[in-house]
Amino acid sequence: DPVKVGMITTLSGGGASLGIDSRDGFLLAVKQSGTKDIEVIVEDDAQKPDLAVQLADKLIQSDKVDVLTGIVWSNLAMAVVPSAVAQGKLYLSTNAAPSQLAGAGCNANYYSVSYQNDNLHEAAGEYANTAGMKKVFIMAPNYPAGKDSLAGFKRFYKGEVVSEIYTELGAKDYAGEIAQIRASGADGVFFFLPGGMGISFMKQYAGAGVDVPLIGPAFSFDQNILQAVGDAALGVKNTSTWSKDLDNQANKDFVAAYQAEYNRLPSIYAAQGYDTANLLISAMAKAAVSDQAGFRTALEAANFKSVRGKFSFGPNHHPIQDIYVREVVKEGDIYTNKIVATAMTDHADAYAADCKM
Amino acid sequence: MTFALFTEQILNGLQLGVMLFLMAAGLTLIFGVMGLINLAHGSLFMVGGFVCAAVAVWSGSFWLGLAASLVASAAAGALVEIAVIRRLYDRDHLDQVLATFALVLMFSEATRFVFGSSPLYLNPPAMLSGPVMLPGGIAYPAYRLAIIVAGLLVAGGLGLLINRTRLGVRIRAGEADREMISALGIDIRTLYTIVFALGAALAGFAGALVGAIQSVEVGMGEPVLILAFVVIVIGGIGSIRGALIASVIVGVVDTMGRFLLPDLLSGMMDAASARGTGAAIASMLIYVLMALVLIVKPRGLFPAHG
Amino acid sequence: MALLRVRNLEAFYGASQALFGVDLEVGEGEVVALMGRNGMGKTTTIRAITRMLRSSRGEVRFAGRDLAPLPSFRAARLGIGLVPEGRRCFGPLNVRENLTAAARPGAWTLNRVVGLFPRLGERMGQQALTLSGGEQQMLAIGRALMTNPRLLILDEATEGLAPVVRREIWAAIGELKRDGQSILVVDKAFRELRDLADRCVILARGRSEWTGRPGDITEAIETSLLGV
Amino acid sequence: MAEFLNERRMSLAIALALLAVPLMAEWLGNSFYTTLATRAAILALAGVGLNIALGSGGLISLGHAAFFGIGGYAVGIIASHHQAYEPLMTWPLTIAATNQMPVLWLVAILASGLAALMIGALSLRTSGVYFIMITLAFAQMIYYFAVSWPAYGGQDGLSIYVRDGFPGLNTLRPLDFFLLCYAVLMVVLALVRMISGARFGAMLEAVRQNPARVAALGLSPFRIRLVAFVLSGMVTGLAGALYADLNRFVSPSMLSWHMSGEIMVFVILGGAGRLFGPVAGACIYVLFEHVFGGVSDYWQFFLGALLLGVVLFARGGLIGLAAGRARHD
Amino acid sequence: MTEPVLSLSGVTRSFGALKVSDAVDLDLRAGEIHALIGPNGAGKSTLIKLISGEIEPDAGRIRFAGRDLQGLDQAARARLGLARTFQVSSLIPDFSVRRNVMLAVQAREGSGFGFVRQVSGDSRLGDAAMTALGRVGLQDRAQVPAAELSHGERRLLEIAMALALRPRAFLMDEPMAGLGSEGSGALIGFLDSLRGEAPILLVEHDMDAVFALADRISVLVGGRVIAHGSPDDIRADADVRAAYLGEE
Ligand SMILES: Nc1ncnc2c1ncn2[C@@H]1O[C@H](COP(=O)(O)OP(=O)(O)OP(=O)(O)O)[C@@H](O)[C@H]1O
Ligand SMILES: Nc1ncnc2c1ncn2[C@@H]1O[C@H](COP(=O)(O)OP(=O)(O)OP(=O)(O)O)[C@@H](O)[C@H]1O
Ligand SMILES: [Mg+2]
Ligand SMILES: [Mg+2]
Repeated sequence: DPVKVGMITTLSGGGASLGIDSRDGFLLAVKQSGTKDIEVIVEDDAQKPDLAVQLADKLIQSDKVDVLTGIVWSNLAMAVVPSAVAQGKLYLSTNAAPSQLAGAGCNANYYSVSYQNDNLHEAAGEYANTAGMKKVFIMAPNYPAGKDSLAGFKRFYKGEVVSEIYTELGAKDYAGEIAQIRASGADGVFFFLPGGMGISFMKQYAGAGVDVPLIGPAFSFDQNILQAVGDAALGVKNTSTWSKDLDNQANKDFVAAYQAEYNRLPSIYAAQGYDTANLLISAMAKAAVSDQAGFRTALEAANFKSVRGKFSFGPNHHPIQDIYVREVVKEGDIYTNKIVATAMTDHADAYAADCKM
Repeated sequence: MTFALFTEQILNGLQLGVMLFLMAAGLTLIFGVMGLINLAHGSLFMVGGFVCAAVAVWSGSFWLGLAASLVASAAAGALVEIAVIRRLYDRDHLDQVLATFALVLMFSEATRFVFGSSPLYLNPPAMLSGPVMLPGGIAYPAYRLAIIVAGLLVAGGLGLLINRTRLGVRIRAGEADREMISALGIDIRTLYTIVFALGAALAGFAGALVGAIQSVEVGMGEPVLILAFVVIVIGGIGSIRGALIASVIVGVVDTMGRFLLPDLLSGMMDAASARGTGAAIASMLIYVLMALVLIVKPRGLFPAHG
Repeated sequence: MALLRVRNLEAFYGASQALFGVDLEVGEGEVVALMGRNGMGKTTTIRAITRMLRSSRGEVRFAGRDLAPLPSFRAARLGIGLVPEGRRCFGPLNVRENLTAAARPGAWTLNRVVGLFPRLGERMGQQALTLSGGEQQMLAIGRALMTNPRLLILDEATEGLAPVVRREIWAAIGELKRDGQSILVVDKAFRELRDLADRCVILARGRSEWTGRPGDITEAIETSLLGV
Repeated sequence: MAEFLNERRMSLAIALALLAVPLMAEWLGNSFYTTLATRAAILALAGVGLNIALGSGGLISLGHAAFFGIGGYAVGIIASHHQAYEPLMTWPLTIAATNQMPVLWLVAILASGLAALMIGALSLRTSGVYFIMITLAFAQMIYYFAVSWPAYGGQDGLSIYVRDGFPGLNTLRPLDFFLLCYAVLMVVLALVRMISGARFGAMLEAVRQNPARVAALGLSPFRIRLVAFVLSGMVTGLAGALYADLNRFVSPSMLSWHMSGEIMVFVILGGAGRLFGPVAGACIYVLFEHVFGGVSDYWQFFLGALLLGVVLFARGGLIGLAAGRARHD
Repeated sequence: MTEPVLSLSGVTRSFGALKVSDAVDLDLRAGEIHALIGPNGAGKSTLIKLISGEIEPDAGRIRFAGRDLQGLDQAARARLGLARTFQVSSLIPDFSVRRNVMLAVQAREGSGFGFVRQVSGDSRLGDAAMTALGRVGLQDRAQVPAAELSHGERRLLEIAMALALRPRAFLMDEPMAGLGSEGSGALIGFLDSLRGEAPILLVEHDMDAVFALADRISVLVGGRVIAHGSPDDIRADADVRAAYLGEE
């Protein structure tokens, strides 16, 4: 029988490009599969948690969907996911995977098809070791994901943290922080500043003439963002589970098909959306969605061709996968990323042990 | 902490203050003269940012963008004044708040419609990119320095305009009794349109200047608007001088608070929670400052009348 | 031809009608007194002439121009100088700024106004809202003169003034009359008006009930129309 | 027309319509409309709160989101403790958390009342435009505090996994929860009506029109306004508490200035100073959002246009438009 | 002799360099009308503001009803029984005439904070209001909104509100201002009858009224009391003629 999917994602506001990519990746996979058995209802949460909650209510109560997906931001996920899974709906995450849902708060109906939030930061910490950084300056916005990111970085980083700064969420002006970096004597800077924050930071950083190398998670190095940052981003390293130059057939096909369909390069959000849809389709082939236990087993098997190459779920329904280091380069007129190293292989997350499913 | 770091942070505070002044000056002028509270002032800031970014990208020249943003925001201001604001002068503040809130919604959505949801980015002009060396071995971004200078010049010019010119006297007379100045032969309608456009141009100017160091996006004016309110409350409504002094105080207190508080607190609690708590308190600091000013001087530091 | 000519003027506050037909003329160099009891429509007539009150009907011509379609600032620029009821000085402005805000070139200059009211000269830098009532009244007259009007309109210009000052102001108005200034004056001071005015128009219930020379006002008219 | 559509009849019609929608929806088996009606009732309550300060007292508070959010957070925080089986405090005495709405409401009302007392005491020293800006700024201060205070979720907000309970009701059922919110709304409306007809209401109305006169009569406008402001904050705080349970989630967005603006919009769309104005306004708002939000991404543009139209051409809001001018004799 | 109801001693107030009240001594006794006259800018209104509490003196004492007023705000002074009428009428415009006076009755009872009992059903408030309106002859206009009253009627309503407060003293700043001769004639008659109720400190430029009403007159010039006495004394005083009345 057909599966009704409710996709709540961000299609307007500053973070719209992330949601648009997630949606387009997801819909591309559905289209490629040719199945008539999936009906996707897409709703825009405008990156507002209360709006997301209302949309979830509507999708569950009025549209009576089976599966929810699509949320980009952790705080929106925390607003929607716990009550959705408590009502017996499946939730497949295309992006956000906060630690609360990976450890004690894990749920049989909840699957992260992206990464556990800390993963990329952990990989950055590991990479800082390999790159020989002895003293780093680390900063993130003052909100739970920001705290997790610095904790994740420190979990694997072995050198000295000379300064740890929490900036205001949504801040656009980093003059103060840059002054502190300049004065700190660090030989590396780790920053987690998603969205517009990262762009403002990198531009101002370049303008201030400080030359300490930067490293961060993939979020600030999206295809769209890089064009806006321009030269200021060149040479900056970032950690990611995916890159368009990843060498496997599924990925090559995906990149080509995505470009053909939408006339732009895919981003990590598109890749994860694409994988999520393929996971769902793979499970539908094995069980009916009404058969909850069977459907869950089918999902856990993760028997689909991931654009990330190998992909499997840990016991807490979070992925086990490789994490890469990319560098920002210029190809012709386009700023883009190139894989330069593998930071971690078969990496799981730090919370699985606490999950009693 | 080094002297250079401290000085750099003070300059950062000053730059933030100057920026706030450009917003607050327009707001306080419009309020002072027309008795109008204009929530849509932030939208004019946004218009300035967007037009500057769009024209700069199209023409390749920041300066052309800056000029265009001045023209566009002044024109948008004049248009809004003629179409809507004019009907609000004799209304109470509630109607003004609501009508201009409605304008905020409309401006935001219209901008989203025209420019899309993604932020635009604008780079400072080449001649001002990179740092300059100041005496004492302090490297400071040239563009930020330019903002400080430009803001102070505008402040001086505005003060002269209001206090020393006949236009300024008429503006203030209209503020006191609109019907009467009109009965004495002054075309108050046109005068108001001019003042409103002038305030809008100041906001647009600020938006364009800031756009080049931050991103230009829908809703960018609102946080600045609210900070400008704080500035006006501290400085005293209708006073350009009050707005300038309060802007600088707010800019410096905000910057230094964010910079120093986490360190100060780490003497009292463990480092990690000191960072979080320090940042939390720093973000409230200027509001606390405002509350203190209110307790001591309910009409602000430099009340314009009486 | 009359400088100001009002025919069959009607005026409204919202739905309620305040004037029902006022006729009035002021010739060049003439002083006309507009009289009547409280609430009979004197101020309303003046507000309609100066176009501060725009909901009105009937003919208002000044120097041959129809004022009806004009906004108040245009009427003022044709040469109408108003000293309004309640003074309405620009409170936050100082005395000098009050006088110059709307000044237009002509015979009346700052110096000449200070010559008329020396008290204002002493208070040049003081904010108008801190002036006493009498000082404000002088300021309001000075302010109107500074626009060099062809017609000066005074609405209750001596209200709330000390007897000496009142006398000074009447003297000043007399001086203006001798200089050939056209004046339309509203006041409660019946005796002074009678000495000054060339002609009187008496309003009752929003209508001009009686027009004539002050000497012709009979005791019957006084009791029935003026309540003296 | 005006005779038929007098204010009292309109109020009754609005109250009945709001009740009828969820009953119909349940009958048709689409409980989403029940949720929408619940949302309308709760937002109306927030507006009723603001209307005490704004409509009756002339206090243009652009910071009522503060009370709405504080009410919400009171519920969210206690619920999060209850979920984690942590006591609210352990010293000097142990207070266990609860999930019973009556207790939560009381806490929400007290907390928002206290906040209103402090904000009011400071901001009522001023008036007019200062008051608008200061209430806005204080709300913004609380907003930033909520965003950056790490203990209770910061920017991410707090989830209430299971809706809090009310004795004798199954609040998880949309209709039960609706009826509860509706009953609260009606009780508060009755109280507001009583107060506005009493001496305090007369005095507040007088203070709005001419504070100097009231002071000269020997009564302190400050105190009268402060009491009104606190009452107003309490009612809006209660609405926040219900809203938290409706969404099973609280976040700083409840405290944002857009929220303040929207609460004000409910009051104005319906008609400021009218008992049922905020109810009408909130219903229109929710309806508008539901209908146009689905059709256009830019629905807020049309909301803005509607609001502008009401402000410029329909003073007295939609109730005023239909029922004519309010009188105080 | 009993203590005066209101007494000022050495009251001084400056604005910047300008001494607007200069060591003013003044008193108001039971049953009298005490007129305060003086040129424009002499400081009469300032004195009224100092007494009513709108502004504070720099030095000097103000005693009223046996207590020192220092530190009490306007509302507190009003509660003690100081009723001020405003030079520009100050009413609750949307309230009917009757509701305006009911408000004053309510204020006299000190009850701003009744939350339950409905005002409209409170006949005691209504009756007290109608009594006060009856005394000034406004009972026929009771249902009219205050905004629609004529100038003269507003003045009367002001006085009715003051009456409803049952004050121990009236402070009146130019009550005749703007009234025609007819209106002021009527008001003079009324104030005359009021003096038995509570004494009046009357600031007025209308000399007909002052000489018709006042038991005593104080003349203020440049913030100082330059003369004080019965109407006849004042009329004859050469200084007063020069500074204020002018030559007849
Ligand atoms: N703003 C207003 N709204 C409604 N009615 C008004 C308004 N102003 C004046 N009126 C009414 O218009 C009529 C004429 O008033 P107007 O002020 O012209 O009288 P006036 O002759 O100048 O009286 P006064 O001698 O008291 O100044 C009065 O009945 C008055 O009540
Ligand atoms: N706030 C102030 N600042 C400066 N000067 C002031 C202030 N208030 C009043 N004055 C001055 O004090 C003097 C007395 O003013 P006041 O209003 O008491 O006079 P008055 O006797 O009531 O005069 P009038 O009869 O004209 O109403 C005036 O010269 C006035 O300019
Ligand atoms: Mg008049
Ligand atoms: Mg006076």
